[in-house]
Amino acid sequence: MNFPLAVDIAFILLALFAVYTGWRVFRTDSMVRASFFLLLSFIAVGAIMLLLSAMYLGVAMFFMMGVEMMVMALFMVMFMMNPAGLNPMMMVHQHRLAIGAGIASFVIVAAMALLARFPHRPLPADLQAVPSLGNELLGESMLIFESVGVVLLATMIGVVVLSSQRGRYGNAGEGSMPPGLEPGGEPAGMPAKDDEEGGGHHHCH
Amino acid sequence: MAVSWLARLAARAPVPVFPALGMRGEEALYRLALSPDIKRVDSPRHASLLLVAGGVPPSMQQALRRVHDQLPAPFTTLWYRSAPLVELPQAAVTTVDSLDALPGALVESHGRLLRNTVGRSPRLLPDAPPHPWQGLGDDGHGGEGMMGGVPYGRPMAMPPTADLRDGLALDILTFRLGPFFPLWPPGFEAEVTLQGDIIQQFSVRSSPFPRALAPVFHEARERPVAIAVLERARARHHLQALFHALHLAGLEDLARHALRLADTCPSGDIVLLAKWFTAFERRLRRRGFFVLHLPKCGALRKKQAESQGGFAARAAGIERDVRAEDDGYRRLAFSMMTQQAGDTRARWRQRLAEIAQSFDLAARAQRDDMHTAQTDAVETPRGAWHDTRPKDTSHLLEDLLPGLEWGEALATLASLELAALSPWPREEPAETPEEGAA
Amino acid sequence: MILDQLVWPLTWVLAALVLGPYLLAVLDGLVARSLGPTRGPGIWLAPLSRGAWWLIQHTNVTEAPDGRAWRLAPALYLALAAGGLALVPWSRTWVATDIATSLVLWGSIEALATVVIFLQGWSANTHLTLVGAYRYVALGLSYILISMFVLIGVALPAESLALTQVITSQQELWNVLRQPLGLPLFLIVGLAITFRGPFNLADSTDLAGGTSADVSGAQRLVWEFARSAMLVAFSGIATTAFLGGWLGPWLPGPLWVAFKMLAVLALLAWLGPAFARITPERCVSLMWVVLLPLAFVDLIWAGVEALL
Amino acid sequence: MELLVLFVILILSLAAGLLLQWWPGRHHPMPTYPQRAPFLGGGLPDTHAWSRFHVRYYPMALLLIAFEMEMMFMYPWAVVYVAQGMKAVMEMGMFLAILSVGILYGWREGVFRWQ
Amino acid sequence: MTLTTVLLLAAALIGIGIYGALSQQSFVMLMMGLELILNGVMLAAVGFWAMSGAGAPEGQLLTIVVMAVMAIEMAMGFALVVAVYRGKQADVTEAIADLRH
Repeated sequence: MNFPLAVDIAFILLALFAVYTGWRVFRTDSMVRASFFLLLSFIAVGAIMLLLSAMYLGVAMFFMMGVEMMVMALFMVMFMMNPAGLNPMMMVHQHRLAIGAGIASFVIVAAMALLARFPHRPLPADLQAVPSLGNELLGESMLIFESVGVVLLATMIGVVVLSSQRGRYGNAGEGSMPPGLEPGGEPAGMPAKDDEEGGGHHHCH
Repeated sequence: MAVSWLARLAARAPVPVFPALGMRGEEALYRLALSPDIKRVDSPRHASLLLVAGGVPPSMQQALRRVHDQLPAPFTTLWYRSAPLVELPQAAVTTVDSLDALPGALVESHGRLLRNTVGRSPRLLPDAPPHPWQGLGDDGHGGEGMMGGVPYGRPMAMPPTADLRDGLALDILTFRLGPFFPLWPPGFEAEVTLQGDIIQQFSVRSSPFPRALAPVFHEARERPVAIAVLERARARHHLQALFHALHLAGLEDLARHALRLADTCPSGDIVLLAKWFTAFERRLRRRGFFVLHLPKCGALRKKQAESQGGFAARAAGIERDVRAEDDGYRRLAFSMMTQQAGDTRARWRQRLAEIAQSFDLAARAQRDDMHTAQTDAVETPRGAWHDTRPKDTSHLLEDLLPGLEWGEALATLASLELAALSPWPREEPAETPEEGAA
Repeated sequence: MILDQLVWPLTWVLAALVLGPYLLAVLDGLVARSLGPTRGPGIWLAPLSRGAWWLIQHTNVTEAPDGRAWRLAPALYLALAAGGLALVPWSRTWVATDIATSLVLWGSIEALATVVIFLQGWSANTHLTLVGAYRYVALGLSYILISMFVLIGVALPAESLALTQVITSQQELWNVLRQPLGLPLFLIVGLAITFRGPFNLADSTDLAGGTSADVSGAQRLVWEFARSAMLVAFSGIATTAFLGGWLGPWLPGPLWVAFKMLAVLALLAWLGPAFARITPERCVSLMWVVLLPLAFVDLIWAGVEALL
Repeated sequence: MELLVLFVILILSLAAGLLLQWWPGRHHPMPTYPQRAPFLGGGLPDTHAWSRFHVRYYPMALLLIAFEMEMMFMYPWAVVYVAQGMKAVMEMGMFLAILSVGILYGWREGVFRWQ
Repeated sequence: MTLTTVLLLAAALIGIGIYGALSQQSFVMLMMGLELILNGVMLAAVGFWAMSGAGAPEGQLLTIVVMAVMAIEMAMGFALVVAVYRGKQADVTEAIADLRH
């Protein structure tokens, strides 16, 4: 970074923005706004990471959080009463305790930051952040990738098992049907079945 | 002045017109679609002109006022064979009675609107929220509790009911759509309940306006008519229906092409027409009308298909066609075509096949100057017309559409012809069908 | 220094941001003319006169919109498009934003575009726009993976996530030939990110304009402009990733980039209206079950090719 | 410096987008309530459109998050792919196999259908 | 921009996150609080990596793992919400607690 002053200004602005949007998450009635305020907070933090020369992590923050907060917004709207905040609402409990805990944790972490002495060891000038991360990930034994792969598969299956309807509600029979002999074809070896709930309603393939 | 050059520039753009179709307003729509100066838009928000084509019954005038008020300023109105709303000032009203003058009048109105020499249409309805409300909360909300009250003048979405598909019961949205929704048959109005984008309930509130057919179908009930003329009229009817479906599918150029074919139908060289149509159909398939767009759903049940009649019944495998009983057609070796699936895709396959068949029949009938033999029944594009005209069957939708995704539902609707048959033939202004025009 | 590193890149990126969508509109006009008769003010003036009409028309407001988000959405979409354009290298030295992970940054722009398009439809608080918004998210969440796999494919031989490196790695052979599946898949992403043609799930006819159904006037102008600008930015990335960017004989690099971008734009302008709109359900299945495995194949191909 | 340029470009285009929307309409009056009603072809809604919208592809959205996570690991992998050689190839094979299993499983369970 | 200021920002984010996670009744809002906490943690990790760790790859690794944890938490959390809602049509944390008893 050749312009320390510009970096400082950018950092201060982004930091204020991150804190403000983070705070607004819990102060807005609209769930969509809340999700996207959180996204803005993440983006600001990602930008700060870029300033800290974590080129990959900062950008990864953008695309990971862009998708995650989009999905977050979908689910928030799906499952919250009054999702757009058309009526004012305050859905909190143990409010004072929460404020206290929030302030306390801030003070503790801040005190640690202010009081502790950390060694000053800046990034080496020739460090290539992304390849070093890649090499570290692959490592000697590919342990990380192996475990990530397993966790990933578990997540995928868990998500599908939990969220799809698994044959409990008539139409859910779709979920337990064998796939077609050809893509989009009729399920193999299954008789045509009527669904109880849907009456005469049809599903398209 | 800065605005004036902007206005002059804007006046040269294709005119964005929102057509509100009344009774027998379709011709105006077809004319607009083929006019290169006009851009027909689907939402009044995108239009500078409100074109009211055809008569609007008194029961729909309030809806017309609502659509009228939804055009953003500046805009003006144009009335084609329709009586303007009485409260509109004369300056903001242009009436046109001739189809040929319509595109010109629209362009003219648009230009004058931008030059400020025509009255801008005023608002007709009182400026009040749909429900009286007062802001209560910090941001001017008006609700009570979580879900009560009428914040900003409307109630909150309905509490959950059962869901047709996956058993997650979330909020439903109920609204009345029509009668000027551009993707519905003119005059059709329905109350739709959505959960997500799946239709949960569908109830018809007003049937579509009766559809007028070419005079030849009416003549066929009185005396033998030339089969060539009859089949040309049939093909034309289906091609015009295809225009709507292709517009819905986003294939604008093919939609216009279908209309141009339809316009050539009454008098064009039948052999050429058949050839053009084959090429057109091939393009239709190649460009994904079936594979990408048409859903394999909206299948009619046996009984529904029977009550619906016509191509929809034949698409569901019911072999019923009055033409098969007519001696004139028999001599042409008319053979009935059917499809089995009975769904939206099958209906369009059937219709396209019937158009091709119509061209084929017309070509052969024209060569030998064949006439129909029976007059007590005629197969209209809408179905068999025996003693009574085919009736309105839009109530079918109440059973057909629930459970369908929005786009699938609209494609299904576009594949059906539900309106009753009008007792009066449609006027054929300029072109009189000439036999043997080839 | 400031002039060199700040003002000059700004100038050319903003010039591309203004000129690109205009040229795309002209190309669209040409495609429309080839498909049927059009009249009006002529191919060069038509986009301007359309824009002038949008400036004159009043901007619509709905009953209880999320006003700020609604106005922000088109502007943010434009900003994302501009960000995408800033990543495009015009020559070895003409790169506005040359960071080590510009390829990933483009991926994030795609992800954030979904958010912005959703916001546009959601904020109006009207029924048809809402359905359009949700429908687009189904598409947006599907195409992003394809795009990422395809772009990782071009990063393999480059051994870098920087777009400039991606171009230098194409010195011998452009990626469009080296990874034949890449560009076709990526073009689909381009149609999807700007919801054109078969992937117009957001602003579709069956919703009377979808997310734009209740938008008029200047807001619509910005929206449509941003949509075109995004396609221009996309064509820049496609040029960089697959068509060798500035590489080419005789002409200076930036001209090559401009020509290649125009070629990609023309291809997309022609592809867009050529196909019927796909139904949302079929679209999601197509993306995940057909195109995503194809993207896997592309990645494997790229991987094997890079090691050979 | 590159980031500064990007930042300035983003801000400028954002500002231009907002200005372009605000400037022409700064003197326009607030539209009337009937104009502001949602366009429904002349019909009226019962309620606000904002609701607990039943997203029909929610399992797909969740599956995507899992995939997305995996993409995050793949970008750094792509950079060292050629350098690492065989090991990276094996890694890619494993990941793609897992993803394919995930897609197949999801497809079998009807995840990509409209629920 | 020093390590201290970065950590202060992280502390603020963590504080807000803890407030949110504790105060919000609804399960999904609670998840937002958690995400905000993790946001602060990631920032702190990157700060250490850049300014105190001399670019040791573990710093980046930690961040990326936290991000993955976040994604898994979210995916599983929402899947759980769907499952619970389907069973009980409720979304508040209390309801989930009830189910466990």
